[in-house]
Amino acid sequence: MLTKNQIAQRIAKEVKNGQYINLGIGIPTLVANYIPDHLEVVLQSENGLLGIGPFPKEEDIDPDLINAGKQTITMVKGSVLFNSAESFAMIRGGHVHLTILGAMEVSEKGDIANWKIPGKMVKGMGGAMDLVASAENIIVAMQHCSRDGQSKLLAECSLPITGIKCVKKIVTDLAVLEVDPELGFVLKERAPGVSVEEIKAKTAGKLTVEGEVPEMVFE
Amino acid sequence: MLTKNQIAQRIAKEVKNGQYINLGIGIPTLVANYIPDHLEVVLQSENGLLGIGPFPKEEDIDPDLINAGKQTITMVKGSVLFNSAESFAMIRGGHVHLTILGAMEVSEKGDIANWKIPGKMVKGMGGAMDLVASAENIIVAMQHCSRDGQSKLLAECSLPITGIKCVKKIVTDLAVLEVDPELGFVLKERAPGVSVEEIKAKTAGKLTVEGEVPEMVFE
Amino acid sequence: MINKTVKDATEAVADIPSGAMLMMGGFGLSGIPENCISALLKRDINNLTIVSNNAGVDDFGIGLLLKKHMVKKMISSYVGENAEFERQLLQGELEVELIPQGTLAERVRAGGAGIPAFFTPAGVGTEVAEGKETREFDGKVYLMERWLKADFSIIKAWKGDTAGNLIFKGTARNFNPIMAPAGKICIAEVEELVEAGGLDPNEIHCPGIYVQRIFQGKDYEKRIEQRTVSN
Amino acid sequence: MINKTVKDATEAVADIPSGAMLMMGGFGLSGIPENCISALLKRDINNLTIVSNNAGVDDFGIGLLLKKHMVKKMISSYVGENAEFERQLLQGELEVELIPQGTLAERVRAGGAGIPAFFTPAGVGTEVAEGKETREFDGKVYLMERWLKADFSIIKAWKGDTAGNLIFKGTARNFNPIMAPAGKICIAEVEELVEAGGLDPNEIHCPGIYVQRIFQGKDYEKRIEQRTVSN
Repeated sequence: MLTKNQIAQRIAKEVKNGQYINLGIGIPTLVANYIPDHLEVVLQSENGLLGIGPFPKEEDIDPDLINAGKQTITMVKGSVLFNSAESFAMIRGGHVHLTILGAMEVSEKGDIANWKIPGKMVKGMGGAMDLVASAENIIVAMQHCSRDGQSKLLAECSLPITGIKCVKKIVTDLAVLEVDPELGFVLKERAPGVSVEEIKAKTAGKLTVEGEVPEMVFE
Repeated sequence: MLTKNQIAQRIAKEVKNGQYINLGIGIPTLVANYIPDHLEVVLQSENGLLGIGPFPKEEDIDPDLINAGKQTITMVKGSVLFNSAESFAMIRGGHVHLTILGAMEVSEKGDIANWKIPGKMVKGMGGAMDLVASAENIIVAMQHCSRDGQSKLLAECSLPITGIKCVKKIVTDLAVLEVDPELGFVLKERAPGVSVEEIKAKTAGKLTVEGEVPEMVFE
Repeated sequence: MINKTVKDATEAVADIPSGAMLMMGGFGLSGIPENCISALLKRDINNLTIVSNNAGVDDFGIGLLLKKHMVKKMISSYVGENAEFERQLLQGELEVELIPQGTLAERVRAGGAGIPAFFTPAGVGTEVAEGKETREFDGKVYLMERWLKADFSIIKAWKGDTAGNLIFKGTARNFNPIMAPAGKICIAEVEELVEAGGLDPNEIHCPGIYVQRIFQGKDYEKRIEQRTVSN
Repeated sequence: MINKTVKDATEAVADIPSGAMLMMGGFGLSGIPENCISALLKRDINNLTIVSNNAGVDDFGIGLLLKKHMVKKMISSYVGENAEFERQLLQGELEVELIPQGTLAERVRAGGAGIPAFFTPAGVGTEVAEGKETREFDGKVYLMERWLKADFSIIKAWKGDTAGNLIFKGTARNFNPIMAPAGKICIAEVEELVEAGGLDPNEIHCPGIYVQRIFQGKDYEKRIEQRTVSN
């Protein structure tokens, strides 16, 4: 089983040179730590910045410079600032190539649920609905099962959904899966030491296994 | 009968303190010369400037600073530059209080025709359709009759129209008229030496004359 | 040039009535109109509807207005960590309307730009789409969303001039410039107010035509929600 | 930071095919991509559709492309004084689609912003409305207009950096920044190209994410259409 950092590390392999990327809160934020130095990519913060840098040193903290998670940040060379309408014009217009975000549930059609649990206080969808409706490539970082062992990869989402038919790839603690309109979840890689049988058992939605499924390799 | 400069001078009396104003090409441009110094107004140029200043001195000409008539201009203190989408957001959103423009014909309902003559080369409507559909107050500067003596204040426009039910006031070489949905053209003032009878004779659309019609006064 | 200056926050918000629809700039606690919020707290008004991406925290920002029960309804994309907000919501003392952040930004932009409705893909197939018209363009389904306007928009900038032109700093820009034209009256508080002509016309983020009142604020706290540092 | 630099105009426009849909920035002759127009003139392509507010003059700007019969269709708001343009139009050699300037700007903006359609009051009741859906919102009638996108948008800025960030000068800004995101490929020529980091992130008018190719142009003529002076 992968740790959260290993999930992030595996997702980082999906990043291509020259991409503009939006990273959600949680595991997706960790992906930034694993993007190889030779790749030139730009991270977008939907509150109005392209070119997120590392967290600031104590003496460089600026309350007027935060990311979408409200954390203090810095800018890199070539950064640009803009307003919220421009930021989502960028997202909606398909200019951000890759969105990586967390999920509570994903369906075999690629629907995603990650914003609301009935009966619990609803905090809001923030920019998630815009992001999943717009990006050409959406990768989800999530745990394969809930704490009580229920699969989160379902035939249909049971929770209120954030977007339909949008998730292209899922990296969980157990596996890498692609979403295909016909084949459902297509198993591409197994976490080290995790069997195809275990993944089958823990995937409630339609799972397609084609040929040998390789184990993930971490350098 | 008023000269073009007198038409402009009369229209300038309609300008109120604190207004943002768009002046069309031709007589409307001349209005700027007659706005009293004690009024603070801002002139918008729809190609992307608020705060048009006078024409530049020869040595200050900047090809990157023109008005919507493509004339070289200057800026005043407090000017601001913006792109074309922002400029028309400003116009469409009703932030420009007053639009003054020329017309070929105006109807008694306030329709305006000023962009196209069938059979002649069509140059385009530029920003006129956006302006007349948006501004809360639209004043037209025009000649009362065509060169061959035909009235240009009609029951219905004969030319392709630029906008419907939008003109609030008209200043011609003969008269000042308001447009009322019920009363049609309402005669408010006569040019010096011009009789009500002459204006009646030269207005083809419905004309309403209420009580004494004063002569315009020029200081 | 038209002068938009008012004395201070007290004068700027003096005529906001109970029941008013307000837009307030800021993302989290960054770029919020701190002076106007303080001045509003001293007014005896309530039943406000507030459009703001977030709802502040318990003891800062819009959270202070909530605590004083001045707010009837929040229109936001994310209401975050705010215990009093949650209590009022569960007690039925407060209404909340949640809108995808990009849709919120575009509805505000449309309100200022004279666009009564537009189509967006955000929220298609979700409960956000309930009761809304959907329509297919070029093979993709979109929702129709309406413009959003307010009686007052209350925003905060870094620098401003007496003509109302504004420059923002960093990510404190966020919703501030787009809310300016969406309010019938826009009140802008700035850290530094200069004479008209004191800002480069080419560097202005929000044209003064959208701003009706401007003043130089004071004592900015600029509270940080998530102080994160690297070593 | 991603580097968008290409060598020159020749390289930048090398793959534009016949029949392509192009957007070209500028208002009149102000802010037009002079270097790219020169490079296009050397290409053996035709049947172009060009979206541009104006069509240049007989011997400068887009007028040069018209003269070489490279253009099949112009989509503009005002085609001004251009004798060759008029001749081709009357001979049926050229199509022209005239669009209200604000609608043109908003359609371009919508194309870049992922908004497939929106409503505007401009053109209601006129021949511009023919064949278009009209709809009443809050008692006023509006037309539905569609987004406008292009294969290539070709724009001109004052300063740019290698990441594609752009700053414009004066009213030469006009349609340039809004066309950038509406083209699948945006080519930007700039008077001065600096390294990423050489521009203030707070002063950029067009974010580099919208620009795929950038180069420093040369020999700008910046012809003036109406040289007007005061005494």
